[in-house]
Amino acid sequence: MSNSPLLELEGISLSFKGVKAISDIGFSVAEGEICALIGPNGAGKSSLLNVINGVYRAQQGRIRFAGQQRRVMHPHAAARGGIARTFQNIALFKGMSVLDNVLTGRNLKRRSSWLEQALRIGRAPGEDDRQRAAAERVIEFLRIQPWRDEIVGTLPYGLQKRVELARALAAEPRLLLLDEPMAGMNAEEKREMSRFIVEINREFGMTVVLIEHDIGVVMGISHHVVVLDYGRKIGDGSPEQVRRNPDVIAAYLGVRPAAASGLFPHRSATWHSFSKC
Amino acid sequence: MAFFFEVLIGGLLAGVMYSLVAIGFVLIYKASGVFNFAQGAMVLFAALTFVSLLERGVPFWLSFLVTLATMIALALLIERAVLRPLVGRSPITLFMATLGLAYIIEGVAQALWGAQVHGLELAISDAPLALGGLLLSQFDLFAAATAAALVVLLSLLFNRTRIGLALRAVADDPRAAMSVGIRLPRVWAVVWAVAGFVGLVAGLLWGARLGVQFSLSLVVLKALPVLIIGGFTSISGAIVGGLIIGASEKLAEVYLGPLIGGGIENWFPYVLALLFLLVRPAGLFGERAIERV
Amino acid sequence: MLYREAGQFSVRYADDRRFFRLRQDRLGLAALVLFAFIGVPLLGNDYWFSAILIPFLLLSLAGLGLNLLTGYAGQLSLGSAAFMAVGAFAAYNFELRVAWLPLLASLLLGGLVAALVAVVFGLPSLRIKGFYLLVSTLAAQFFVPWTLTRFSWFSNDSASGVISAPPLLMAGYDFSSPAGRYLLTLAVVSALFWLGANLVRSELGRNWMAVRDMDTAAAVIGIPLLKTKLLAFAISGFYLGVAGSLWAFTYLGTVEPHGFDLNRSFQILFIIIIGGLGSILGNFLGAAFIVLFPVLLSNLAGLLPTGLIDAGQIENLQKMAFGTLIIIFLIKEPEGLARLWQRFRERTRRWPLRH
Amino acid sequence: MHEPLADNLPASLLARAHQRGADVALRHKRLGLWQARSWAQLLAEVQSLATGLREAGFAAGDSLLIVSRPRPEALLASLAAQWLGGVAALLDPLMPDAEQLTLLRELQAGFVFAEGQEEVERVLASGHVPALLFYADGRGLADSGLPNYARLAAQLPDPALPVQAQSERPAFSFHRLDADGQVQQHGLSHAEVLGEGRRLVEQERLTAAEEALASRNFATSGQARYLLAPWLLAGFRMNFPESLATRDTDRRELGPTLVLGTHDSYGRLYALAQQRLPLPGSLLRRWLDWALDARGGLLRNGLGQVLLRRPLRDVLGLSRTRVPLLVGEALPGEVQAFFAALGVAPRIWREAPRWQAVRSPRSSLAARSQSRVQPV
Repeated sequence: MSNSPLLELEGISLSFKGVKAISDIGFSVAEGEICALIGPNGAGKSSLLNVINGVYRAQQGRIRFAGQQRRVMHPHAAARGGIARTFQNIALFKGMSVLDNVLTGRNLKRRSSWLEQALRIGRAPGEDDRQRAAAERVIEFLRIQPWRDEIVGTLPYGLQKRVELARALAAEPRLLLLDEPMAGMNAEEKREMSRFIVEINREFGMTVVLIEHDIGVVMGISHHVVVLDYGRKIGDGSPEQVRRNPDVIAAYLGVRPAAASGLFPHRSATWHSFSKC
Repeated sequence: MAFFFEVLIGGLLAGVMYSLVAIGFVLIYKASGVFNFAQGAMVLFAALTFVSLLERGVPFWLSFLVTLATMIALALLIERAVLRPLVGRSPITLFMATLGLAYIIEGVAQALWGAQVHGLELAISDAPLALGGLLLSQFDLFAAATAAALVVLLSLLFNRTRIGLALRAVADDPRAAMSVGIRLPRVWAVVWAVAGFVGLVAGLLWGARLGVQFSLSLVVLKALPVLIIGGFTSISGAIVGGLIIGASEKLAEVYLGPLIGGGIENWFPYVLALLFLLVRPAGLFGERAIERV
Repeated sequence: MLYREAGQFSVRYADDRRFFRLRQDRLGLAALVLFAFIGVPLLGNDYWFSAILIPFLLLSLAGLGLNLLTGYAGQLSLGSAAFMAVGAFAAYNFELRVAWLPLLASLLLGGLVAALVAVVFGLPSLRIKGFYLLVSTLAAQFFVPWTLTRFSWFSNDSASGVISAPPLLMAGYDFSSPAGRYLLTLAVVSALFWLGANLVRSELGRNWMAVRDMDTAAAVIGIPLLKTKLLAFAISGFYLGVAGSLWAFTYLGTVEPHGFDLNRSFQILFIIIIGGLGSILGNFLGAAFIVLFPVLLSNLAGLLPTGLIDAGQIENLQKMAFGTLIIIFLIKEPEGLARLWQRFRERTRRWPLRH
Repeated sequence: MHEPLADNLPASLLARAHQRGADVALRHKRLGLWQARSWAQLLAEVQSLATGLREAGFAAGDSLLIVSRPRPEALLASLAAQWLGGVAALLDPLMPDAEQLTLLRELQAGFVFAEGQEEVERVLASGHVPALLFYADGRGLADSGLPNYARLAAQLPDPALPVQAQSERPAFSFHRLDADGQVQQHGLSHAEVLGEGRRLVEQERLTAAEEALASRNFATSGQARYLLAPWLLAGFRMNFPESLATRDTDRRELGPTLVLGTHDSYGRLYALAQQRLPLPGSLLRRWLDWALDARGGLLRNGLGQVLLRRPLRDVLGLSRTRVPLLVGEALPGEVQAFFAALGVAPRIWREAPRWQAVRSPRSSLAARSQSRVQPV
């Protein structure tokens, strides 16, 4: 791991129509680590991912990615810089095949012009071969060969999640943002998915920032955990440190009245797994 | 200067006519998320039915009631045969379905009542009226008054009745509305029926002005820029949008026309709407949704 | 059923990139093209060339033009006829004013001008979506015919803006006979369909579909939205422009701006709805339907005793039938006739197994 | 065509490589393509592997335990072990886990080829660490420190490395647990394998033009006798599907001319067809049953052939199949009749494994200089 972090956030604040979603959050992610963002629903985790790759524009704060400082990120610039992501609600191109979806992930690797491709001349044919081969390697890595030609919209949920990860991987990013990659999966699928994430991190050295509710999984695979609550950061450190952080325990235990009012119904459930690990 | 005001006020009053058609759109869009291209066809159908009954010697009020009943029946039919099977489809699909609907309604209207132009006399003089030094069309004033009455009626309907409450709930959040027991199909049927009524009123006024003929269904094309400027979800937006379009169209025709040639009223509203869109994509009164990902 | 698929496998990615992976499909297509170029000119008569085949081919081409924009890139447009008009008048003027330009070059330049105009009206597409975009394309639909009528330069100062096709001479051959016009049309349409089929399977085609299916995600993976959308408008405009110029040159011979009115735009939209959004084959199926259905209807009406149905009623009937069909297709088969064909084909490939 | 000199499997490979070096010997569907390798390439790869194995200490008489689903690497590793005069010991990877673990523990193999992470973990879980453990699929094994197949195969081949296999020595050994949990094994010598293979090649007139699909695992002696040996003898093409899950579509794409199956594999195909055919009682199904009925008649033959039997055969990927073989147990009557009606009646070839109890299994594969698998 290099010394300067790959991603640094500083004083990020975001609000929608005056409602604060994120207030003054800063943390950094080192190259090559798996960093988990945890916290109850509405804590601002997804919004933070959206700020990192420019889907939302933070009103305040700075983002530093791969040595480049920015006020706000733009989605296209983020993609060019090497940030890929998956979405909580699966943002696949539903009318296209698995292979085509994965290929779209590689669109930035194209060099030939659209006219060359349309006429099938020049750089296009050779490049088509290389693009396809690269996409096929990702497909093989995530073991989705049997569904290569299926239309994505017809696949079951767990597979779609995998295809979405494949599309992100196909871009060969430096930073991979995963928004609840295991939501709605059964135990077996979760185990498989966390294995994929660990392998991606180890074998390609890809830095991963992920949001996950299953604390057992988070503690098992991440090197670094950031805890958010009500748009603020309340914990930041190794899984071990975070587990002992009194603020985090308080938030998850639901000491404050808001938590007891049932606004965050999954809190108590999470605590159960939280205390176990 | 007086000429300018005459043109302006004339335009504003003409704009009221656009608003009348646009209100029908807004109602349907609010309740069912459908951009109803068939609104123009409904206007044509209503006017044609009414005038044909009138020509066959049916008294005015009876014709009105029969036409109204027909429009309600049509609304129920549309809800049943088109909207319900298309629940949950993309807005574009629904829009294209209303294109098909427009074809059917136009075809039926002309097959039933023929394609010739019918004159419609509402016994309102079109003689200009001098008001404070300005010459204004009596007919336009009448139309404006009708529109105002219609808006008052609609706001009563929506703010004072149960179905109005349901409609507002549906417009706000269809899923939540459904979960509290509001039956969407009923709300849709009511709204389409009300839109049919609005279409009837618009049809009578437009018919009286232009003659009842096929081109009535093209008023839909005038209403679109109105909606863009006013926003798809606001009745007051439809009114204001109509006024803006009417006024600027007339002013452009008078002041710009001689410079670049006549007949610009066909496309001028669109260019105006386009400019508006680029500045305020959700219209003057529309709400801009935050895109959640 | 006719297929023997076993033994046809890919050893290079280029094998997968062909239009059809199966040999039987490729042979079928080759036979069809051969028949269209050689068999049809021998067998057809003037009525078929002029009244059925040429409009069918041109409407297919226009359908493809709109399909690229709407079916693939997801940008709804009601301005198709306007772009056709631009193409027709531009090609006419190139032919008229630049005497040395070959006919084919005039057609292509007509397409290019239409592409430029389409880009201008497509510019708002970055900020506005869905049916808001209709405003922009409708603006084109009203503005273009107005301009063409208003400024008589475009029609070489002819009355009411009517233009007439130049003599269809190319490389010393005269293509003015019905069969010649058919062949010229067929050649251009085939070439453009080949290009279109390549396009939608290329990176650009995938980007279009990505923008159509979910543009936020498309932006996040680095697809440049503005460029992708504008290219869709440009290429769609080019196709429509060429279709429009052929419409004037090989189909009608004389056109006026109002020949390209909103109803023509609707007609093209119906072609792709009935044929199939996002399908190449669908354009042919939809166009065939649109061309043949009225013929069928009037022939049927002709069977009835005279006087029972007059010509006006047939038109009304036709309108109702189209409207009903549109709704039925949207409800039952939103992907159109092409999807029906595709399902049939899948079934035969698995036959006699069910799945 | 048959080289009299080649009295063992590696020598046959050598002969094929000399005779038709540039021809396609093997295809493996990977990354969406049927990737082909020639006989010369295979030979080079086997020689490299053999060199690598020898460097790791493998010598004549040693066994290489292979825990893998069918894939080219497993096949070539077997040939490399045999090249060095060793035995390829095949373990069925689809056996229940517990059974495999017991076998692994009992066999104490010195040299192991495991397919991927799962298999490697299973080998290590048995508590025994082999002298050499290498794998083909490197997923999740990057930091395991184990050598992978690609590295061994990238070794510069020692051209002077002679084929040490001997005709009468065992080429393969197979292992299983009997009902009492005792380890059983049976071995197969080069001579035996080649003899059976040659008989098949002659009787079925196999040529170099055959396409065979290796979709089942290797861990049966039938596979060695009737697929591997004929492949090396006749010099046709062996094809490996992309994965077990896609074997049916892969079979349809490939259209093998030689199909080698067992009671189970034909049964599975039959069940698949039955399940996907039109529902029993439907008009279509009755017509189908009528067409499949063995009794002749011009109409039945003609119409049934064109409309039903031929397409059905194609969907199952059997339309090019010339030599359908069944190894071992006979098929139930209706299954046999079904394939017969399609014109691909499987012909039975004997599989007579002589399973023997192994008294001290620990020694059987352990290391050199201990007792070896007995020549059969």
